[in-house]
Amino acid sequence: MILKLLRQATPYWFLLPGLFILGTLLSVPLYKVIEYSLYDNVIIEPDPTFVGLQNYADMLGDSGYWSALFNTAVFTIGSVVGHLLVGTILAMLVNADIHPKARTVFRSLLILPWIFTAVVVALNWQLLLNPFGVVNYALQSIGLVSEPLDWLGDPDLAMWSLLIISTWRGYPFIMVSFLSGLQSIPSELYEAADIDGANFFHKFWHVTVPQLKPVIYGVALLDLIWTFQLFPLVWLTTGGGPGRSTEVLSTLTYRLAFVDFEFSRASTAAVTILGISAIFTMLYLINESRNRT
Amino acid sequence: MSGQISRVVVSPKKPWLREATRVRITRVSLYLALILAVVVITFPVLWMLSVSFKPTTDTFSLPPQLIPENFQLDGYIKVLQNETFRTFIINSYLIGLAVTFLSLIIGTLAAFAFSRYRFFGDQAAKLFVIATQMVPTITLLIPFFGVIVWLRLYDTHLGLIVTYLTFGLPYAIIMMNAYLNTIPKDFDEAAIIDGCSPFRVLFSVLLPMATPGLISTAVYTFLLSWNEFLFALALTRSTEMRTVPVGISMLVGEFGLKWDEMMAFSVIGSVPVLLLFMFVQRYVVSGLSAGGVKG
Amino acid sequence: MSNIAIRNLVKRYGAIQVLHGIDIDMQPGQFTVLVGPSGCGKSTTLRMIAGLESVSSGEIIIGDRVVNDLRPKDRGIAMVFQNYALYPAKTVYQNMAFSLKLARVPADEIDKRVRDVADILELHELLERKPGALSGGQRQRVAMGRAIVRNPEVFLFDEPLSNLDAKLRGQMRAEIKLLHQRLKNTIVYVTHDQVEAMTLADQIVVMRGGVIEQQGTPDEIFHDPANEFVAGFMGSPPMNIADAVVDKGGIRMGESVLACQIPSGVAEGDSLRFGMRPDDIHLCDGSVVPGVRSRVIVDLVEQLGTEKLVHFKLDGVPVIGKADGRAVIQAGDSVEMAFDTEQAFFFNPDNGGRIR
Amino acid sequence: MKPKMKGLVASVLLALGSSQAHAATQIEWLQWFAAEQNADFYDTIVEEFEAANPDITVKLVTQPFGKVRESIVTNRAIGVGSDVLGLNMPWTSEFLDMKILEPLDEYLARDDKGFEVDRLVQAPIGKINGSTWMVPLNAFPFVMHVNRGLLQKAGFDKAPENWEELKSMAIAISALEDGTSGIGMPFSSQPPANGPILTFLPLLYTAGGRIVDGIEPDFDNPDVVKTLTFLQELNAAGALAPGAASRTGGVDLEEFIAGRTGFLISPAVHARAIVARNPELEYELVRVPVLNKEAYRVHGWELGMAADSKHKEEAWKFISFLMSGDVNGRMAAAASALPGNLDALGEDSGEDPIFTAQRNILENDESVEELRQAPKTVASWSVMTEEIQSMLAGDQTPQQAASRVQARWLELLN
Repeated sequence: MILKLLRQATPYWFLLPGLFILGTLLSVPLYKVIEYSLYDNVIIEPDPTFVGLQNYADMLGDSGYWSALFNTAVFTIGSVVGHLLVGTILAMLVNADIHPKARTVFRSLLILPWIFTAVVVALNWQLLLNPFGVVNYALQSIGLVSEPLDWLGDPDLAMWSLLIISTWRGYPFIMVSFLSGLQSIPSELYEAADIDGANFFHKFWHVTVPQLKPVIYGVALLDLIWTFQLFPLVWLTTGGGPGRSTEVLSTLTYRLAFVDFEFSRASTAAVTILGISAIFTMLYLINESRNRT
Repeated sequence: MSGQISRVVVSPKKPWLREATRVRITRVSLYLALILAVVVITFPVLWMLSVSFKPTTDTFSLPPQLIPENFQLDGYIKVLQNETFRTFIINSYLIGLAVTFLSLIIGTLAAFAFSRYRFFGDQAAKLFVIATQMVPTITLLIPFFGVIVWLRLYDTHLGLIVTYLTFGLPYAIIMMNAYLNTIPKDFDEAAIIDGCSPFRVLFSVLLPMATPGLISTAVYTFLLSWNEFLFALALTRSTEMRTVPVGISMLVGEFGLKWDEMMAFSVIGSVPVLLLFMFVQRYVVSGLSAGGVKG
Repeated sequence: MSNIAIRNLVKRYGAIQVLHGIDIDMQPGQFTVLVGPSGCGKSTTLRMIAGLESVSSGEIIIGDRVVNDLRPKDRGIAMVFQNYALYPAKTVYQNMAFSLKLARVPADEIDKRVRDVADILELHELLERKPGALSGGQRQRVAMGRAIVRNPEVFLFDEPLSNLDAKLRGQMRAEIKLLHQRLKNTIVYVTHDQVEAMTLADQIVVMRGGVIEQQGTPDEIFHDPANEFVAGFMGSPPMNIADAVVDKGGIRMGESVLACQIPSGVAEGDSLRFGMRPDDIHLCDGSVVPGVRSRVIVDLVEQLGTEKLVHFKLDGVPVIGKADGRAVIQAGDSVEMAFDTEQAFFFNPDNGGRIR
Repeated sequence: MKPKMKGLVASVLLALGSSQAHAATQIEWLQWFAAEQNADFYDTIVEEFEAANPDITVKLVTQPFGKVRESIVTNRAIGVGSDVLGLNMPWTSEFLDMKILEPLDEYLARDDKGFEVDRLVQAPIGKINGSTWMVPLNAFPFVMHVNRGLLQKAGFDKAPENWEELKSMAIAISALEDGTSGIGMPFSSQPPANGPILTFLPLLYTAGGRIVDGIEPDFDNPDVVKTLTFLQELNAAGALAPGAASRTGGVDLEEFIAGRTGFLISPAVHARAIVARNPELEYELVRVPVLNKEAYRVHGWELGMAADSKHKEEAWKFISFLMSGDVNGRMAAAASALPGNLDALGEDSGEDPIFTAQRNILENDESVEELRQAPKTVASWSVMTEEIQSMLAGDQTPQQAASRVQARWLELLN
């Protein structure tokens, strides 16, 4: 009987180290953030006042919040689609049957966007996209544009520029994850598809995607959650501007916390990010458990 | 026989190219696509390299120079001669490798539990793991900082290691869980019959098959700690404890930016990462490559 | 070598019960085959013996120990899987040596045993290869070798031949039988193929829906089935079974009446199920054939070589009979078939039970 | 020796030492100054101080400029704040609201300090809420840097002295060739998004305008509107470098150094970088062109003390040391700035026209610093940036921009 109980405890032992680390270090901060959102003047005052849901009411009445939410949706969906699209295509390409040395070189070169810290990425793109930068110079030389475009300063272009930068920066993560996933697909499936007369796209849709599904869902979920609150890249590239045209929830949160020193309102915004992310996650878990049974 | 089965008629169309030619064309177009992708994608990196090799004045010259006219190594010399920068690079690698190693072990253990066992609270545990990623780190910074100080880990390498562990673990768990799920349970059972403890099943039998998953997790966790700036700055105060991103940010001053040094520093710091990746990616090959099971 | 006893074994997954209390006895050295359609609980039973599934209630005894709470490695068993489950990263040698290494057997002993087994299975050429470089039959042999090196009390086989082609399957079947004669271990073998069951088993356990339908020697199972299910499941082509009504001096199906010995306990006018194996329905082609004759129109003839299967209808009911391989017969012929009703079986139409 | 080893050895020595002698008190100095210049110089200064005060050790905590403001707040909240703080004047009113700073009046009244209070640059020590909160480590006036080469090409032989001249010359320079512009206006939202205080405020002050009345925002006044209108005219006339809405202060400086803009309004400290990095530039430093008042915005690096410091005496000793004539002079020189302690200002030999020009401005013009009292300063200049972007994009008039800034600034205060 004791043996049996011990054996039933097995999975908990395996989980213990991970949950212990996450639990000790993050459960208090997570709780604190939620608590802060119910108070006024936290951090800056020793005795903050409890205000209940007032911060939430204020935030929901703030048009700045809603426009940030809208921008976040655009940025997140655009980025995740970009990451998935470019990441998948490149994962397929570098997984193709080419010379192994060439494959190593291609794979390594294609993760380059990932290995530089966000400050450098942001500053470098500012140089590239500057009105006198090399991108405008190239576009003018080949006659695509007549006047230099202010990629990061024109409200109509800034979000698109940001999406390009975000895609550039984020696809290697997807590529590397999928590259690993692709290895678990038995080659027989492709052979069978070949015999059935499938072309490249058929094979992609009917073999690769279904087989990769567990990896795709997990990775896409995390990418979604991270992009949803992606901060350094946006903040360091456009700072939410021009105006507030690229202001997303994470930059709004930062602005509230460290520009305005309104930690309560920042926490409130953060909790809404938590809530929305939790919905994505629930959907993922429901889908996962449905697939399992 | 009652009904008539309609036959799929495959028209014996004559292939317009010989098979060998077709294969060659596919291969060439594959290479062309890859080269095109690499050129487009690495262009910004080339520009960084270019900036690192020229005086800052030329960075802003018109027309832009991709190939430096006044080629110089000043940035590199300054960075290499700077003892502090070397400390930053060593710290970054130490912390990155420690985080990678620990995430792989701890993350894989948890992933194994999620992948191979149904137990009370498994969905809740998974939700918690992912939930830790849902709050913007900026807002977590202050309370997290408090916890680190309380644990007496402020201004230590260990403090940064556990910090990045908390950021990296969820991906490690999710990725390894998904990867382990692709390995048939027959292997576990065979190993159990062979006398493996669950621990042994995981480490001797499943992990060798999961190398690709391990590598993408390793790459992710390493780069996470390699690139992180916010906590690296907040949780350390001594120069000896700091990492490359903090060092780079120091070059962004109140009154200007040391472009050549910054780019040189980024390049120097990143070259070993690239070599490391080149080395490990050879193992991103099919772990299940035929033979383990008959599908 | 151990006996295995299973006592009132029950398996539940939540509210769903998949094994409803089964009892099996296996003698030391006996070759027992669990057979039945998919979902009958045979694999679950095997996996419970192996310790891969927990026991909901009941007992499993190997030797003289109740093994319910023992870990698989402590049960003195070895198992061969349907998918072989060879460790792809290890060589054949390492695959076979793995369990011994885990049991801390000294290295020279391991080497000796692996090489001995490799000799038995003719694997020595392949020892340094990885599973990816083996053919299907070779993988199957390595999987068996991995089990044999452990020299277990009990071998468990989970549909080991189902992934092989027909020819290889026949060959491996013989190898397993020879191996058993040589090693004399107790074997529990799960299959859905009744030919494997008949050829390999000392004892067959026929299962359906989580209960045992019949347990006995192949002869008993084939010639004295306990019920309609067992009768229908064992034998190829399957037994012809149809609804019938007891008539004077025989049974009546539709308009046709077959004279036969009516079992005691049924009265004229009772409904029952009437069954005859194709082997007992034979073409009348001049030679002396026992049985009641009936003229039928042939629907289809299947040439098997030494014999032919003759498909026809008896008052609308499809029936399979047999003819000699050299008999001249084709679809559309009107022929006389002889029904050896001495060999007929009668079943209760309500519960399928045998009426003797 | 590797730095790590050095640290280890040092801490072992420290441990040995402390077991024998009495433990030295450690104070921390959080600043960004050491990141701006050669960090070794700051180590030397600290070593000098420790040699003179063996019972005190100073730990330099260096952060990039962009992070210091939030670190001061964060560290204080966690209870790991530093004792001596490097300060930027615009942060003052926020820090006072949070009670981060220690009033310095009592310390300044003592006799044992190494400097005279009335010889300090006065703006930073002006009282707020009845106290002095910081002392000036150094000071730099905002000036205009001029590319004389471009100016001559455009047909002018002297730098602009008033707005009209600035405008016509900037237009002429922009018209010269592709890629040259009259003047840059760095109004990027990218942090710190402080373009308005770099360029707009210095111009406003020469019109005699202000943006704060006492401690209240006062942005929608006629002087502000006049100055905004001037920016809009420059923009409409094509005198501005393109891409103002994405132009950062850094790019503004670099393009000037690269010889692509005629004028740059920025702190005088940039002079050294400009001359050093592009010696071929025909460079001149002048006062910001004047509308009707010769005034300049003064900026600098300040020092303050944390209210929750446990070692205030030691901290003050260190501040006093940094402010003393000799040390202060060397520190100012290292930062290419003017010293906060005017006793450290050497004689003008007249050999360096850049220095002479700065000194001239410092001595003759009115210095203005109003960001110390301005409430929610950092958030307010983000608002200014956004509204000026919108004005330059043609979406609103200068009057509308001024009113919007005023309204949003007041909103921030609630």
